[in-house]
Amino acid sequence: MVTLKDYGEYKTAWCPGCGNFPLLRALKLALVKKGLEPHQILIVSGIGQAAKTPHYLNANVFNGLHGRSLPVALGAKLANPNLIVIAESGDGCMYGEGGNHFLGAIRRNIDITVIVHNNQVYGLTKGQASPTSEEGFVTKAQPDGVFETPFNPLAIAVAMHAGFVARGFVGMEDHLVETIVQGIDHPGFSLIDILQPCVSFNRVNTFKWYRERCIPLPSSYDPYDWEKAMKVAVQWGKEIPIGVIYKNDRPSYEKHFSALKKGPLVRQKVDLSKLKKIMETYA
Amino acid sequence: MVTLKDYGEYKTAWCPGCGNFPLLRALKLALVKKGLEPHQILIVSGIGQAAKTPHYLNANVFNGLHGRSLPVALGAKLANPNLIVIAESGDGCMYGEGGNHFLGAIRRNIDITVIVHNNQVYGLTKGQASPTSEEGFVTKAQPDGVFETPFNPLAIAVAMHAGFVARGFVGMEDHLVETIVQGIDHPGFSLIDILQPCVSFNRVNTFKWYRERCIPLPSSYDPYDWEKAMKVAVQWGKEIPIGVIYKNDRPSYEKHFSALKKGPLVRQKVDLSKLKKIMETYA
Amino acid sequence: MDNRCINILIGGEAGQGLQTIGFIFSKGLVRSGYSIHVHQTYESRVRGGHNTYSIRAGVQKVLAPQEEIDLLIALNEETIDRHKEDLSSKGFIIGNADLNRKEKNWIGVPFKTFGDEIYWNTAAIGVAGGLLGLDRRILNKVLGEVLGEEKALKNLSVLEAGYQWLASQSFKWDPLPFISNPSPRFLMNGHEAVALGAISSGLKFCAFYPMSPSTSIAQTLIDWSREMDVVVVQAEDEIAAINMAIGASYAGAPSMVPTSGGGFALMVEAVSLAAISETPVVIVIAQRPGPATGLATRTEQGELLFVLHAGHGEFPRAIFAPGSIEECFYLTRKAFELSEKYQGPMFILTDHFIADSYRDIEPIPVETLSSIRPGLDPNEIESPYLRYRITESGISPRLLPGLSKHLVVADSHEHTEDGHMTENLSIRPKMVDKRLRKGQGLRSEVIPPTFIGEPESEILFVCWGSSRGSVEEVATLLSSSGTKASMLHFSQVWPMIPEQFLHYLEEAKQVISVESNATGQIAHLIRRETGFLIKKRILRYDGLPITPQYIMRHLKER
Amino acid sequence: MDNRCINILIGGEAGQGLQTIGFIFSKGLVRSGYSIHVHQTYESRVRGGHNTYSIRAGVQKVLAPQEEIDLLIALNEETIDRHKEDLSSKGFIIGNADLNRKEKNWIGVPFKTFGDEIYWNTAAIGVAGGLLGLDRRILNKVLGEVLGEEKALKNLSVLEAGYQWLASQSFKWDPLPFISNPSPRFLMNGHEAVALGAISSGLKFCAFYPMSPSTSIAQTLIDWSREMDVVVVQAEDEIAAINMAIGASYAGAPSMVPTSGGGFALMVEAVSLAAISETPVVIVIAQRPGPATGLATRTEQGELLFVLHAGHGEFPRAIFAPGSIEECFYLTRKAFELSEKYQGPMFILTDHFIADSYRDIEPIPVETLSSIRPGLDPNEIESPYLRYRITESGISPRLLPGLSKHLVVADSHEHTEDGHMTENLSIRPKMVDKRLRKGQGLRSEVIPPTFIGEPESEILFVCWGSSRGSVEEVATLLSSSGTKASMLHFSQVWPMIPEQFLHYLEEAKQVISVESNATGQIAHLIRRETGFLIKKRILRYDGLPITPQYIMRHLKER
Ligand SMILES: Cc1ncc(C[n+]2csc(CCOP(=O)(O)OP(=O)(O)O)c2C)c(N)n1
Ligand SMILES: Cc1ncc(C[n+]2csc(CCOP(=O)(O)OP(=O)(O)O)c2C)c(N)n1
Ligand code: SF4
Ligand code: SF4
Ligand SMILES: [Mg+2]
Ligand SMILES: [Mg+2]
Repeated sequence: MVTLKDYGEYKTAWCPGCGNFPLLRALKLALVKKGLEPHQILIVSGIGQAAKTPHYLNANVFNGLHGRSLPVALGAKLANPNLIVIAESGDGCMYGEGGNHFLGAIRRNIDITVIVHNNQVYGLTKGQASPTSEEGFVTKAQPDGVFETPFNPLAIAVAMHAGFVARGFVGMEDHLVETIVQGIDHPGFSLIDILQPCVSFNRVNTFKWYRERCIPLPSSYDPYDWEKAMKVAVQWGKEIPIGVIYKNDRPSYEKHFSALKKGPLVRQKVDLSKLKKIMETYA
Repeated sequence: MVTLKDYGEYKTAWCPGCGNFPLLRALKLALVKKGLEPHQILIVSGIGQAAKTPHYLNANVFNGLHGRSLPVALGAKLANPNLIVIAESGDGCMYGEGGNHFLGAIRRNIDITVIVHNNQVYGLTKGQASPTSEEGFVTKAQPDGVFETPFNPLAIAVAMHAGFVARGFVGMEDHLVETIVQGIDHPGFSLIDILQPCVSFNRVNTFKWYRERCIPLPSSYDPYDWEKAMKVAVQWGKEIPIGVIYKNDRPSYEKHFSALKKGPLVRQKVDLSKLKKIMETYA
Repeated sequence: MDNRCINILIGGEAGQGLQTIGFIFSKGLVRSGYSIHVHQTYESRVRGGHNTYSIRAGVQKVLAPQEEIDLLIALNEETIDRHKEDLSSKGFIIGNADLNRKEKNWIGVPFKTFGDEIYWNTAAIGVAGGLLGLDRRILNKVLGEVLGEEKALKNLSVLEAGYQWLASQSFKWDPLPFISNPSPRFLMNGHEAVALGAISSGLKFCAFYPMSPSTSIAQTLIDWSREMDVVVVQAEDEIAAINMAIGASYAGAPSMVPTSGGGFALMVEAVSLAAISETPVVIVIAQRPGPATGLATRTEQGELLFVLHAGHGEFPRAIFAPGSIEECFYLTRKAFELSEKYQGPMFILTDHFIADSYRDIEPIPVETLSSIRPGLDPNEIESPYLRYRITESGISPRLLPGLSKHLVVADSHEHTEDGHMTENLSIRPKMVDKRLRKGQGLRSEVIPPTFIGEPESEILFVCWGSSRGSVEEVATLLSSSGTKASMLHFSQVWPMIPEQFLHYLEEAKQVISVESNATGQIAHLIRRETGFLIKKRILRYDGLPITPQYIMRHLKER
Repeated sequence: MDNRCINILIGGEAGQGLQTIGFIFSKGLVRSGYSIHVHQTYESRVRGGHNTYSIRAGVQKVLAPQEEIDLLIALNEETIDRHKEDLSSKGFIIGNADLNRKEKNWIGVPFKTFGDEIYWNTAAIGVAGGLLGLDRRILNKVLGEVLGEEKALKNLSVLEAGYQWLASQSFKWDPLPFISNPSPRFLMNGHEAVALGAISSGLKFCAFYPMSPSTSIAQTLIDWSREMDVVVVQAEDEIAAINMAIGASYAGAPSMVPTSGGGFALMVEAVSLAAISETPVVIVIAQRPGPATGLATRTEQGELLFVLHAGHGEFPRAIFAPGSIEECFYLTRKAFELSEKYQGPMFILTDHFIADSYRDIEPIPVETLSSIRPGLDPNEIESPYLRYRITESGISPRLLPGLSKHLVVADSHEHTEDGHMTENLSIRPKMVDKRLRKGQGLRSEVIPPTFIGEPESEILFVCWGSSRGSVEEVATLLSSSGTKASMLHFSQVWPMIPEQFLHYLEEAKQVISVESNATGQIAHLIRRETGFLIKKRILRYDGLPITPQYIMRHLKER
């Protein structure tokens, strides 16, 4: 039986009170709930406060470049589909620097779970606006407030018919754990955008602010209804719906490759006799 | 009076029968219709068959890197908002390599017109699948057909509340000219995704294929209705709506910068007496 | 032995099927026992423009392209106008009779009588085959193999008609000697050899974004991916491509990314990631003229110093620059082996010229080759497992994630031995040193430059990568005409071990570097590594490959 | 003259306000007439960890950081444990009385009696100010200026309390001499100087993506953007940032992009674009230890060769590496001028150390400086206007789009003189040569390395960029103690003109290079450009800057 202990307990470099703490806990709880052992899991992250997460629990880890967790996760999953692959990073990393890979990963529908610590700010670099910062959000680098409309990851993911699209909030542990479990269970690309207060640089979207707004989707909600999902995905303001917003069952990317039908690449030897035949076609 | 002649006539490197020819013509017609002179216009392009377009008419031109037309266009527009800036490239360039800039430009709503030659294939590199290639589309590089769901630029742009979102088809000249004129007129980010058959590498989405499907939106259609626009944007198949799908009137990006309220940067001298005062704050 | 060569240039527009018939004819020549060397030129367009496919053939090993044309096969009139100046005194021009050209060795073929325009190219090689005295059964067979039976059917009769028409004429041609019972050879271009070399060494994953001239590597892998169980992913951009490869390699699939200069420029950050995370990855940079888009379909050797220093931070690497098809195959294998052994990015520099250059090679006995198996046996690892254990060689134990209880932690920060990020500054220099120590291992495995010729020669040519053939030919030529000349060719351009070659430089009367770039990059590098200054440089940077003739012209010039 | 220095280290956690009080105290010292030099260290986190802010102060120009601490201001106990070893024999420790430390020079301050914990830092500098004999009115004033009136109010009384408490004690401190009527000086760090230098030379546009330690350049520009009418855009990524800057510059706004190694790696393709499109752009690479993420908040000089060769294809460039705050200002101006004149990318290498290092400088008379005006007067251009006209200097007429009837066509392909892409191969070498000829102009404007000391010295130290101060201090120190030592400092590292400095190298008995990297990059470069081999190298790559003490230790070692 896997327990929380198996996932370890580490000193972090996060600020006291940061929303990353409950997120880390929820992630561990979800893994325990799934009965997964640390070595079955690979967590790939980018760079940022959020991206430090995999250093704070037991798992296989690839902590790569800012913005590039998704392609690394995809490569690893294709090399060994037996791995449970989680890509984890911040809003800046996933939706800013990594925006193009976000689009690519959704289109492919590869079976990875993407956990985004969305604190609506660049935490590690000390408080510049992030893609999800709200219009008018004032920072040192945006003294006149943000001019751009915020990036709505859920609206884009639903518009692109992503496999699984959900929002969580670190202030609602059980709900978050359940959402992560469902994301891991979903056999395809799963996006979980998690509202995660940054107590140092985001004085607008605080625990309180989110708590007053986050409302779980009712159990009657049908995540397979695309049109409704699209409407839910753009809701933001007085009420922020959380839960699984959209879902479909298209086959995941790695299922398409003939090479993978024989098992993970990592176990396959090169068939040199076949190659010999191929070489002969060059004669 | 500006006439078609002012825009010149050049030898191209395109294949005979390519959909780029009518597109180029429609663009010139739109510029003439607007009464714009070549030197008032800046066309920024990336790399690809589509991206060669600015070499084939008279205008200021910045032909940059594959995928990077949008940031160049943005920089130029901010330096001199008097320029009519058009970013022009192919589907691979704008939605593939340039995907992240596409998201960024929509969020900023800068006043440029983006013309995408969407032939659903990589033309210049000889026929690999592009982001807009349909699922199952077979190419030399995708012998088992495309596994990804296609990138729907309109759905994403509408989902993101882009300023102006339209689709055109090179086979309907008047409609296309009118759409481009409206795009240029719109004071904000305007996306015009143009269906442009590639006669050499796309044997599926041919002139005939598009002609049988493209249906102009009725004049009663209200492009300000986001919910309806979202539904129209995802329509693809038997009927492909063309025209202005969505539109809103939020202020364009360059309006926010205090420096630009005094006119284009390119005309502004450095005020060294002000700088002297600033330097003194370091004493 | 007969050391004559003939040089055949087929010219026409993109879309006229030049490459297909050029390839068929090349294969016919090789099957007939001749050694060949192909050089292609084309423009950055899909239809129209002016393309060429040159085949130089001979009895002895053909090393290089040749400028003078012995047989010009003109699929359009422009070809004649562009190339007739290069025709040798006894050279022929094959073209459409209707053009009614007045050149003295004009072979006007009544193509119209053979069929539709799309078959004229086949007719032309029929005529050429007849002229060269090629066994028509060989060409017939190749045609069938290349075009597929159905398509071949109509073409076969046209080919035959070409042969027959030629037979009815009385053009005098001094054919290459007939070769009886030729031993089988492979016909392969540089990028096919890279791709097949990669597969043979264990490649399981490739991610790419299309870019000339690198695409053909990915395409070759795709062509054989189902048979060889290789996963090839067309990525959203080059940054994704290399990060995917790094991810796949981390998880145990030997990986490669083929690209060109502009695409590689986008990969530079990830090169640095491969270095610090100590993840094997093989990167092929197929060079073309820059800066930026430059000349997309031409050749250059302009990225040596760029690739040598690409990536922020300091770490060891190896860079190969194959000068022959065989080297394309074997050095790719070597790159994979070093990449796995030393756990980091390794590089191969090809270029447009060698990428497309079909040549005949000795069959490669792939079944005798070894292939790499990534990672160590987890059972032989002591606990706690330390991914970045500090060792004398700098090589740390690499395990693959998910295959045992050991957790594999890879990191882009400076890290402790267990892979977790650290800000402990006393660890930093130890880790830097550990990574740099792998460079010593790499230095001990360097393939020395190839020296051909006699020591203490009048002229020593120094070259690297694809220009080898032309330089070797010139050196041989000069030597046989009384000027002692030799060649020093670097097929591995980094690390550079002065002891392996400095004496050659010092012994030669004159050293001349020969490179397809404008600044003399290998000369710079040799200066830096040895102090030896190469003063005379023959450089070419108009987008065409270095030819023996180009070298000879520039030798004379001063 | 009194050449004593005192070194004050303030230590504590991120979030304890170290930087604020450090800055206030620095400013107080400068206003009091002392020369200062600040060195900061911090971790890659926002709260917690261990940070330091060191101020070295003296009467004469202070050049470098110092390892020995004369006054340790401990905002937490960890600071004492970490740094007490470095305390000089007469050094003091200021800390919270409750810690009850037993060190001999312990100044236990009853902070609790002064107010809440958030004020303890201010109290500490009150005590320190008293100890150093600083005029409290100066610190009061600075406090008000820095914190703003409201916030200052409470702090002022705490500061006062600190002073008073100290006065009531009897610690013996040998203060720096009092300076009457000090002349005004600026207190500025390296990145502020870069930003202000850029504005003074005409910068109108900056695009950036946040990355330590480069962000402070963009931040300084943002801070003054409204006053100085500068547009600063936070881009979606670094690729966007540099392409935006290129677009803005093409259209007439002098542009800059600040970044660090990893961000710059992503810009490499666009560097090549700036080169072939001949668009001015200034790129600042604020170095930090790599590879990849490395140590995000530490210092290194690891990108010299990377930046020198970044970009595919061949083109000229200039690279500056300021060694002082003044050089940060003036060399940035120079980079802008060259960039505009030679129409291409120019580079500035800073690093974490100099970025954050506040120092006092002579006031800069900005009102006397010139600023660049991009482009030529369209009325003086003959028709047809050729953007890439081939000229002797290689410099072509640059016009700005939209300001006249002339059409400005810029292109990333190889192009004809009018800017349109071409596949005419005879144009190619002419355009390559034209671009490379601009390199000759750049060579004619190179700032020679600074030589300090006497020729024919025992030891000649070679260095570049931010390590200048420490090297200069060591050279002076050695000379004054009998070993003739001198320094050769490159503030422009490329192009390198051997005639400017080779004789210094040849004349010295021993040449030692001093660099903050592991492989000795400037030594490599000198070897390549001059053939001169620097055998002894003092290298540091643990993330901390080179200090005079570090050099001395390594001199002795062998
Ligand atoms: C290529 C590159 N650019 C920039 C950075 C600097 N950087 C590190 S983290 C970060 C932003 C972090 O924001 P986010 O992803 O939202 O994570 P958070 O810290 O808020 O959790 C940036 C810009 C980098 N490491 N690499
Ligand atoms: C960085 C980089 N990667 C790849 C390429 C090669 N390349 C040139 S055009 C092109 C695709 C063109 O497709 P698209 O943008 O759809 O234009 P089309 O040719 O179809 O009009 C690619 C991949 C390049 N020039 N630069
Ligand atoms: S800066 Fe914000 S996100 Fe980062 S650790 Fe601190 S509170 Fe958390
Ligand atoms: S390849 Fe396709 S898109 Fe390109 S010119 Fe030819 S037909 Fe047009
Ligand atoms: Mg964030
Ligand atoms: Mg296309």
